[in-house]
Amino acid sequence: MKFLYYPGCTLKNKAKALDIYARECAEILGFELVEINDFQCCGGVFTTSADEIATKLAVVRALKAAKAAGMPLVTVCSACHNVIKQTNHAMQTDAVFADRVNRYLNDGDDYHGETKVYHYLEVLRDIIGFDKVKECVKYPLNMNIGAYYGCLMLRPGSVIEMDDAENPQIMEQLIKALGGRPVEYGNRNECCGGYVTVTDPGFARKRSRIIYESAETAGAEMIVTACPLCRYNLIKNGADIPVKYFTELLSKALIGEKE
Amino acid sequence: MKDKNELIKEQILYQSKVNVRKCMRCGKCSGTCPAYDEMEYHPHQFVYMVETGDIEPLLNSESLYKCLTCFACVDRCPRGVEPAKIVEAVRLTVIRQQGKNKLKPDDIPDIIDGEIPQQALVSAYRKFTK
Amino acid sequence: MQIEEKKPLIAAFCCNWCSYAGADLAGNNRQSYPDNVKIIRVPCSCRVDPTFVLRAFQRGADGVLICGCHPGDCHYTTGNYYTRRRMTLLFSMLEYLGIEKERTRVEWVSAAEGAKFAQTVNEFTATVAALGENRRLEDLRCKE
Amino acid sequence: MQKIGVFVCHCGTNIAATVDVSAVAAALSAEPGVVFAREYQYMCSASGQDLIKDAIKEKELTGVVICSCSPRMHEATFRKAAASAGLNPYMVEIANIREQCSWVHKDKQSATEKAIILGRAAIAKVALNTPLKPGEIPVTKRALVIGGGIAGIQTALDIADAGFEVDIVEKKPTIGGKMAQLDKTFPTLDCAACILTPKMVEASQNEKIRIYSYSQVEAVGGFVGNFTVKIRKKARYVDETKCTGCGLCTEKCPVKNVPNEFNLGMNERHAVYIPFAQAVPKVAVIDADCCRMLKDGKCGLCSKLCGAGAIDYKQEDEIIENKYGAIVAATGYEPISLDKFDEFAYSKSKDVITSLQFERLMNAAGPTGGVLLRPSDNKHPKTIVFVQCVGSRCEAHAKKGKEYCSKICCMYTAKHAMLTREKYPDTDVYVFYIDVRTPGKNFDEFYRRAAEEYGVHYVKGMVGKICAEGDKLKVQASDLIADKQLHIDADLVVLAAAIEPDKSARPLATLLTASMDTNDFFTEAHPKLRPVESPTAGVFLSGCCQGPKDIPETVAQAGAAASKVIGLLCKDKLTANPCVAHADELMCNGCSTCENVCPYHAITYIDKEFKMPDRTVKVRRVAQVNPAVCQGCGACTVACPSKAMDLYGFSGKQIYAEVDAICR
Repeated sequence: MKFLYYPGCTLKNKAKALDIYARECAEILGFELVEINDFQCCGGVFTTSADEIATKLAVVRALKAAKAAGMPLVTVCSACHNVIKQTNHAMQTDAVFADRVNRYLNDGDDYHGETKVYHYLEVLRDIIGFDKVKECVKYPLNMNIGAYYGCLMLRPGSVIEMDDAENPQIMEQLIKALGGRPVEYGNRNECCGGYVTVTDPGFARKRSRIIYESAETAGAEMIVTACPLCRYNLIKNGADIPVKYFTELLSKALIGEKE
Repeated sequence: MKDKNELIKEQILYQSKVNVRKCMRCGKCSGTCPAYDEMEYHPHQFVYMVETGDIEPLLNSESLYKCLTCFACVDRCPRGVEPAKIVEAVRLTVIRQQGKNKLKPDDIPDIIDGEIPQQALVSAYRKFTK
Repeated sequence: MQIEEKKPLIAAFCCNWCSYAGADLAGNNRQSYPDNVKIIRVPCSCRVDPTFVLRAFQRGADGVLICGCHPGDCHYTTGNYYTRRRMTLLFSMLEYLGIEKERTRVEWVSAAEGAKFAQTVNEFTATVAALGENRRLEDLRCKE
Repeated sequence: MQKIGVFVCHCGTNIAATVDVSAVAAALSAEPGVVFAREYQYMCSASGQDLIKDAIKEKELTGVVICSCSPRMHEATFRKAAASAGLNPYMVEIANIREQCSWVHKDKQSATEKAIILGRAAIAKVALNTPLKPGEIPVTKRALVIGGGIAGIQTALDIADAGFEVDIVEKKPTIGGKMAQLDKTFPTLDCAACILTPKMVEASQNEKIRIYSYSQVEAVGGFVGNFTVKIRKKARYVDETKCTGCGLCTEKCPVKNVPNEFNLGMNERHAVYIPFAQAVPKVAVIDADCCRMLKDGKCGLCSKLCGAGAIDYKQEDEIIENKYGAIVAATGYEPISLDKFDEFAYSKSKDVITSLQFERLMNAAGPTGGVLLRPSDNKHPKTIVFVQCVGSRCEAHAKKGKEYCSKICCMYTAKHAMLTREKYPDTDVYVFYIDVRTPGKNFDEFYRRAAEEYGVHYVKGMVGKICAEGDKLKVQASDLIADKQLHIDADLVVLAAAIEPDKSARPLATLLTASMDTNDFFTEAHPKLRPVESPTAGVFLSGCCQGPKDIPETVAQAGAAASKVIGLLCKDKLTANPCVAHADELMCNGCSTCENVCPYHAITYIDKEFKMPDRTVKVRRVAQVNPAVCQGCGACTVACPSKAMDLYGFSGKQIYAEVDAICR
């Protein structure tokens, strides 16, 4: 199966690990990621204001590219995923917004949210199946791993619809499939401080500490995330255990550790 | 003639698409907010103050820049009020004015530490700058 | 006694359980409305046959109002749903015949909504009055 | 030849002040068919009625029109008067010239004109009236109560007390319902079992009451006075007549890890069990899903042990059919599922429990023997947080929760908080509330006592997030008065879950053709004036199936429902409403349209022989209305494509005549 792949700006740069491993593992698991031509940055956050049109056009272009290619759009980064899903939802449900966007782009092909958007994890769960993932594991992880969802991956729950926003299981299922022991801790779906780290690093430090301490108390030996910013915040603000991308984990279990 | 306050309120309600009258003042948004202790005005107060038209203090408050847009309040509100969208609309009211950008290009070099992901800068720019 | 025809002339069908009681309540509370409106009591709004509405227009009514219980509150459980569907069809046909859709209305009035009944009648009468007399279906052969 | 009499009422000055009554009488006397017209000060008074009666007799009237107040007021009065004078009561029509004329118009001239027009419409209608004879329906003198909680038990006891037979159908193996699970009751703090179990025993010993436990209503046919109900008595694999309730089997059964539903899963029971010590009937039941004998055919220990020989692995479900005159729905409530409230860590921590679970933890017969120990580690909780309105008062379209207030939570939470502080004074108790709602006798005093005398910390605000960390529950909440975010390390969290109608209520409503609101609570016939009757004749409502309510309210409503049932069963015959639909068999084309729109299933089709003009006999399918079931809504009359269906009392011709009179 082929997917149009939207890596996003960070994955081309600071979060290359997230990107490279995602591609390698897709090959092993039998699906193809076709990188989108000339993608533009999603903006990192979805602006909720009804009159913000221009900030969402880049994402609509990517969605339209997938529609034109006849493929679902897949993302790996939590932020891209959040922005793309929210924009797609707005194009589906908000006629005024969709109309304004379509007039703006004005390229003869109106878009109303026809593209199906997947997070890489959703592809693993809903299309490949965690059973298949489990079969491909060569190096079971055999450790206590705390999944960290943060906020972008789950909320707003009624729009993202990836998992139960208050009791998500998708990363725990992945960890199990990879031979690890998932550790559920209370703050796994709370915010790390996000972009506020730019303007108020002290506040981000407080938030991040709450998250990793919660994971460590619960017995996690490693934290796994899909968000470059979460990872940055947790590491920078003193996490005592490794913080990895889920694709790194996937690669470690399927391909093994590279030196 | 509507006074300036009323116009701002109208614009905030339009931008956020929030019906502030649905709020039943339970305070769950503020109970769940991770930025509570950093804020001078809290999510439930944003909703209430916009409803009553007491918006001036919000416009001048640092609280606008503490909201993480983590949507915990949006998902957990029993009345579907979506306080985060109100906070965002109030913030936009401020930063769309000339010279009111919270984050300025000159601030950036000090922030870059070699590790910070692009995502952080892009997001912060989008939230704090117009 | 010779009675001059009251114009506009409006016939109202009210269901016995909600709207007729609502009209009674408007009376109890002395909430006045124009005397152009005459009420015919029916057990349920779903007793209103489309031909009753046609007959009224044919005989010179300028507007027809049908009131029933709120959806979900019908004394007979589902009667007002029938009304809603039947009248939607009828009204669009009447509009096709040239009877403005403002001359017909279905309104849900509960037994507790006397004020709503009076308000509805006031609004409806004003709307119909503004449209002027209805001549479309008036069949002079049926008149004395 | 019509001889119509017209009677115009002054109603003191209520009508006469705005309507020129003599002008009305004069104008109407000139209408075709009118032979008599009079005005009088008070038509409804004895002398007013005499005036009508005398005129009927003297003028041999065939129809009567009374221009007066609303027919909803005095139609019955005037019909009775006409009947006593020998006129069919359905030959009376009322022109409403008070509520719909004199009271809403000010100008005397135009009000008088409108009154005349309304009078004409009534005259035109009455000229087409036909004498109607209400049918009579016999009444089966037995009532059915569906649900054996406090509502059902009380209703049954009250009906039996009046001398009527009554059956209780309860889906669980024992009656008692939710109240049997409660520890103490507010605001008096008397023990729930102490006041409930005597009633359960009384019900079981009353010779007028039959209890079908572990049973469900399967089908309902018939109508008021004559319901036929099929009851499925589920196999309990224990012969009720032989079992002595000794409990030996329930102790020795080797399957002992089944979650105990009576204690809400907080301890375990055996595959053969008696739900609780005071169960009625006190008879064991085998859980077929867990019993080894029933599953694999291996074991049979209970059968060997039972001295009474009551165990019967071959027992099957039994269908019982009974006739009833009245049915009472008393299906009760259920706390909502809290799966969607994991911001409170409900499915993550055993120590986040519902209020009903807390009742069991406090109860002497509960899983901890009445010692307050938290489920995870059986330790005494030192800090307890109660969260109110969990799933109540949510937005209508919210994906979780209910829009309404569950009504009982404020009070039981105050009770829990108070009892905790009384038994364990060293415990810190917090109650997070949005509003404390205590309208009830001695209710607010009770809540204030919890706060003032027992030192319960009432915090105005809502809990936003709970994380289970180590052996603590980290509670994050807002304190709106202090304008602070609170962080409390709690040992136990109790969620006041919203209540919703029992799941069995919706299918039951369909069987009963009783209406429900959007929340699946039964709708009452009138929200204020007929609160215990369903709009469906012969179906009555008791307890929480109609809306959230506490025990005293439930008992009051149970009594009210019983009195309505008794009122019905006292009658030997019921008078049916004669204004029902009827089909003209010659016009009917057998299309079934009417059958499909009828909400009461009052229309059936029969094959009927018709003699044709050529002397052949043709069998045609025609509609037949059961006048005892038809409620006279008229949906079928309008739906009928061949106009074969008409409604007595509101026939097409009569309404045309009214329209014509108004538009004349």
